[in-house]
Amino acid sequence: MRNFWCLFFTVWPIVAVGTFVIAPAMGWWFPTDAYSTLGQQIDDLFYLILTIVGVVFIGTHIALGYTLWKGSQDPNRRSWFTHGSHTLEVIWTIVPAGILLFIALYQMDVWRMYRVQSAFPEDLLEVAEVTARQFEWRIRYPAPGRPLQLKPQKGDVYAVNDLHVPVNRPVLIQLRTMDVQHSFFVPSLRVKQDALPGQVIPVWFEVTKPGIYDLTCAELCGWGHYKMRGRVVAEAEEDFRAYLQRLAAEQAYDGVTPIETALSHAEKRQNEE
Amino acid sequence: MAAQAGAHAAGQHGHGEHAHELSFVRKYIFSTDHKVIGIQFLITTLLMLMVGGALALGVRWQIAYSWQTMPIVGKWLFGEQGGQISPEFYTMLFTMHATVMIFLVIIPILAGAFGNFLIPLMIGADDMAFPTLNMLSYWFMWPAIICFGLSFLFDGGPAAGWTSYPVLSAIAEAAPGSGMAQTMWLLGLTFVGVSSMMGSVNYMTTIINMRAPGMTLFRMPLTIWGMFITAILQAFALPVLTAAGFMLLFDRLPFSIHSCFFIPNDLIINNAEPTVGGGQPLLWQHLFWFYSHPAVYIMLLPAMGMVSDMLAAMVRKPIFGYRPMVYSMAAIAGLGFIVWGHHMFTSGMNPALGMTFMTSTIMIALPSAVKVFNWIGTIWGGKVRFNTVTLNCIAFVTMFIVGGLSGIFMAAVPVDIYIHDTYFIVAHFHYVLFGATLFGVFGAIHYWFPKMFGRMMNETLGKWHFLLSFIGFNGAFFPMHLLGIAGFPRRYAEPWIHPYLEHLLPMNRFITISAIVMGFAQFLLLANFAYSMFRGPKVGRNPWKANTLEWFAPSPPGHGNFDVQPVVFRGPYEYSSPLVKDRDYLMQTEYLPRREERPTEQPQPQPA
Amino acid sequence: MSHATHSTHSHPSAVRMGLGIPNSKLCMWLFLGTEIMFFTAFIGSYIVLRMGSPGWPTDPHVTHINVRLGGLNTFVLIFSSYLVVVAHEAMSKRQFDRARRAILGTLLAGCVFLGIKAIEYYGKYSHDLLPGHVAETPDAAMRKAVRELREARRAWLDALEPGDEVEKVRLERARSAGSSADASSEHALFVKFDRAVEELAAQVKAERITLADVQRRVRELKEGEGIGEWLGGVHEPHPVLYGNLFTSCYFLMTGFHALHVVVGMLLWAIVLSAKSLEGWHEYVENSGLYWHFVDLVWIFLFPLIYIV
Amino acid sequence: MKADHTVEEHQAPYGFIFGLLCVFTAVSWLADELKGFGLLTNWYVIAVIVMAVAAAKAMCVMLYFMHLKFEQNWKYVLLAPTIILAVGIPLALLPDIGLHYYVVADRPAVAADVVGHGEHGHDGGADEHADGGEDNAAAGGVSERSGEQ
Ligand code: HEA
Ligand code: HEA
Ligand code: CUA
Ligand SMILES: [Cu+2]
Repeated sequence: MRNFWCLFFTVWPIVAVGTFVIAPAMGWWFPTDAYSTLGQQIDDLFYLILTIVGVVFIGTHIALGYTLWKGSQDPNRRSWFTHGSHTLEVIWTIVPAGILLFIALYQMDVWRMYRVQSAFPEDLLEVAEVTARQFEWRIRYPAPGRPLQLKPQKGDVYAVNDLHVPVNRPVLIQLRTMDVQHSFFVPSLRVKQDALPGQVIPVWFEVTKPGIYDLTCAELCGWGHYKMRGRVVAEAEEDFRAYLQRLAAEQAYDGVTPIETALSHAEKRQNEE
Repeated sequence: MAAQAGAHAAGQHGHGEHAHELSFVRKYIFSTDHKVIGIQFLITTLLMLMVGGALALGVRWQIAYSWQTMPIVGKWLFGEQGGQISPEFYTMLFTMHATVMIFLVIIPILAGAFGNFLIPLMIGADDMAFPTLNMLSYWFMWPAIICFGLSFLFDGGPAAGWTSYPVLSAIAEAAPGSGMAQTMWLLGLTFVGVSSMMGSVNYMTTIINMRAPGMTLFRMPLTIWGMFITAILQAFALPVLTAAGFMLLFDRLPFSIHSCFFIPNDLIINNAEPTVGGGQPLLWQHLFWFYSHPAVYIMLLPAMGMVSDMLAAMVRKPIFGYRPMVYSMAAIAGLGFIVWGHHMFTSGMNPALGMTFMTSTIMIALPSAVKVFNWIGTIWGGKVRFNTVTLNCIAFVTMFIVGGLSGIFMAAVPVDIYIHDTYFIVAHFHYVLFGATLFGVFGAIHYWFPKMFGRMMNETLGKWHFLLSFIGFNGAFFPMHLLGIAGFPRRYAEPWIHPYLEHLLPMNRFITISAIVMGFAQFLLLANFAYSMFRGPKVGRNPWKANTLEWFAPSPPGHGNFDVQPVVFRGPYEYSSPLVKDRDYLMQTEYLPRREERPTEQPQPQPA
Repeated sequence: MSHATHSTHSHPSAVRMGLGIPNSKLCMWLFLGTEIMFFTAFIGSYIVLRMGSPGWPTDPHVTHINVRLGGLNTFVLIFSSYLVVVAHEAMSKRQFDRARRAILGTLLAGCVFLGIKAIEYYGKYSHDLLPGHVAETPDAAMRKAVRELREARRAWLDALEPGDEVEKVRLERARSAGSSADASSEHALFVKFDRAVEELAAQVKAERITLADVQRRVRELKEGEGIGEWLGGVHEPHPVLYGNLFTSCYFLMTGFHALHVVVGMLLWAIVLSAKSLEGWHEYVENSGLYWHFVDLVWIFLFPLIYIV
Repeated sequence: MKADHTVEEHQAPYGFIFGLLCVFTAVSWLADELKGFGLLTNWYVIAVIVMAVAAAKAMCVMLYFMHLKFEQNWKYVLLAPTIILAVGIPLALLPDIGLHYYVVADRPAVAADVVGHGEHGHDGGADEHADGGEDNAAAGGVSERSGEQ
């Protein structure tokens, strides 16, 4: 019986580690690679921590398994009478302290780039204001060629659950909410930020690969929390421009001029400017 | 002394004279005896564990088999909705699941049940300092249970998660149907707060002032240290939550008069009039986590203490590094007060705060590391017997390592940006809450059962319970790490509308089945408990041959605990001491005529 | 067994490790520690909410905060605290009558404190400075005035034309009765009022009127003979920017403090109801600690709310 | 037990302390009155004076009325962490609640200059109320002092 239990406590960590090893191959891993610059750094950090933690996990479990196995061998032995070891205590305080301090300091930079406004990239493009509400994402782009203003302006272009951003350049969205808390979560980009009632929070990211990414809500916001589904479309800058133009034209549709004509007029006007 | 204090507090009614002729009600229901109160707490919380577990199974069912009729109970519970769970109901399920588990199971089972039962016994006191207050602290749990129970009755149920973030929880329109339920929930929270408060000041007074002669602070068993530090955490952190709870309650007042601490201006909720307020929702998060982070250690430290005691007794070896164990507990408690912001990394808090909180959070792994290594050190060179108690204690250690290590991912802010509010978090806290604490509690139930009822629990049943729980538990919660990494958000009633999650459905079915296994394993525990209470083999005072004072009292101890006032001569962990050759334990109360030599390490054989 | 129990219980002389202060006092101090945290949460929230708010009403004419009353209350509480130490001292010297008198004084001081508090609360109430009721912008204030006037009209109408018909019908009836009656009749007054209300409402709706005008008109209506007595629930509109947050904090803090005063008074009432104060020394000391704490909280609330 | 021995406890000069407390109260009241006469107008000075006075009063009450002066060392063990936490909470809340790192979306304008908090001003977030601002000030909604906070 005692061997069974020794085995039991040895096998489970092996299964656990094994699960992690095969997980990527089974598709139980990140939804996609990180398609944003910061996302890649987050992933690197994740793998670093995974390695450290994996070593600690395996190490502690080897120690545990070994002591269990040794301890259960001879039922008639008398236990080792000791109240501990000062040296050991010092060692196993200092070593983890070093590791932990390293982890803590190592990641500061990513966090700073992510959140500290003064560390944001210089050439940020403010694409849109995203306003969450129960249970959808409302998007307000500035009129083509105009900068984004905090207050809605005439000519602003609106969309719902569909955020287009240019790829390969840092973009900024102003995140806010009309009602309760929500959280803007794009798994493939590793972006997450709560929308805080009463405040406008700038979120920046730089998508590195064109594509359509899921946008979900990651903060409980009521019964429909799960269905607050949107998408982020990352496309080449021209495509993004064209999309905005088109949207603007559609919204300015007067019921008479065909959209295509209106679009070309708009383009002409912009070229003239 | 207890009698005196009690008499002073309660006025002048006599005490003690009627000790032997108490009526049934006074003896078993409104008893002021700490042991009875402890057992009342234990049984209540075990039943609540079933309630919370049943709710969890509801949660699991909905995720794995969204909108399908639950077998057996579905038709009966949700007849009107065609057997389906509604999304509101799902929100209520996990909210109440967490509420029940945290406020009615883990906290009261540790502090209420074991704290009550063990503190006076282990420090050699007759009873708590204030027996009446103690009784009240149990009975104040009932209004809480009733309030929480009532919140089921109001249609939607509380709908803001156990964290109940405003504005969702502050404005009734935000979650239609949850109006009264959320208010009831807050009232319930206030009552558990009052109950814990009464308990914690009582425990502190008892531990500070009522120790048996010779029981210096550093001769106290680690269980008592755990309870003591927990009580301190409780005393400092809980009032803040209670205060915040009142503020939220006033924000929710259904009349036109209501405050607006957490309600900003100009929110348009559910097409109602824009709000007029000027309050700040982030304030709640700060105040809530100022309590709830220390609270997670409230849910852990007593278990850590109990596991230390059990492990030492089971491997017949002094605890490795007693003082470091105490200091690390104190450090966890101290650091625990300055890390709350790690729950709010993505909440829109000031990034400078984020950095501070991240550093302190990562540093809290340090005392935890000391504890883990000391537990392994305790087993090292010990004589291991795999009985139910040992098994559960080892499970505690390994599960705590897993849960703690996953905490490191989240403590790293950038990584937390991605995994916040995903199932990675769910995995983390179930590992520490169920994996660590609850396995510790299972061990403690088996270990102290003989003291409570004078009978042993059944070993075979105990081992089966352990085996099924352990396998079911890991089957259910280990894959959740992977779910989290896959970006699977928590609190989703139906995740499957998101295409990027679809391939995870089979894994979720597996989790649900594991959870059902684990759930039904708990029946073994209840059965074992009930059976052994009446049929278990009778035992003497010290069935485990342990050192601490409770084993010096009769099993079960009578009113007043000790037939002979214990006097303490040494620390609690003198197992396998060279001072006594014929046995491997040396009780704290034993007086050795020869002057004790300072135990030295040299003469002993090195571990095998 | 039970005999042994009995003996341990009735001989509390067993030596204990501990601090050497009575359990009850230790417990009271620990409890006060938790109370400090409780009020810290309130006071801390108040401080940061106030700092985080772009503005805060501090003008006493607007907030109806009365520093003199607050100062008086501070004095009353300090005085009661003094009486408590006198009582405690007297208890130590076994001068029970003196102690009883001092405790009675404390209790009375508590009553005075609550009385003054009630006056202050009434001041707030009479200006409708209640959380959730305060209009923050001139617009909101004007709309609120109209709303209140309409409510007053409804009440009056109910008295004039009781019945369960729809309000509109009754209103018509009252109007026609009023126009035909002589100018001093109740109905005529009502019609006068009704016209004023409707006119005001229309102007407010069309944003053709300033706040000062609305204030003036409401004042006139309230002073108007025969009409004024119906307008008890109508307040002259005074927008208080951030008034809701302010009143929320004000009532929260002073309310919980007052609650603590009430609890303290109950503690004193229990002593006074005892036949003899023999053996109440510890009780008086601990209740005293509590009472001083309540005083202490007020010592901080007073400058924070009333002065700063 | 101990209770019996407290008879010959230290007789603190209660009357004197009481007098002192009254004087302190008068001082903070005076600070406010002077403000009324336009003598003491700096908000910070008043705040510092009255809070210092409050702290002094608190010390008097705790040391003498609550006998802390005569207690043993446990008083430090109990009170030090409490006070640290009590001071710590507001300080920790300050960066998020007392100041805002992010733009505040929907503040009615008091007056544009009032709102600024450090680098993040009030970004025209409430145009619709902008003209109401003057009226407010006129109606005494916000006194001139609030600008300095
Ligand atoms: C008993 C309960 C308990 C315990 C003990 C812990 C312990 C820890 N927790 Fe956990 N936590 C919860 C219960 C608990 N937690 C709950 C309930 C939530 C979610 C609440 C909700 O949102 O609903 C949560 C959420 C939570 C978050 C927020 C996640 C999010 O929402 O985004 C974070 C972030 O930092 C965190 C971190 C930690 C850390 C660092 C520890 C540390 O204390 C762990 C320390 C232990 C170890 C690290 C293991 C042992 C050490 C070694 C073997 C040494 C070597 C290690 C290294 C060198 C790395 N926890
Ligand atoms: C101590 C705390 C504790 C414990 C023990 C548990 C135990 C379990 N928890 Fe819980 N859980 C939390 C605390 C806890 N949980 C918290 C704090 C949350 C966060 C909530 C929030 O987001 O607000 C949470 C959330 C949570 C979720 C996430 C929901 C979501 O975000 O959408 C899930 C999902 O799988 C889950 C599952 C489980 C399961 C399967 C168990 C199992 O271990 C349960 C095992 C079952 C039993 C022990 C009882 C057995 C009883 C029976 C078998 C009776 C059967 C009777 C009938 C079916 C009628 N929990
Ligand atoms: Cu929006 Cu969740
Ligand atoms: Cu935490």
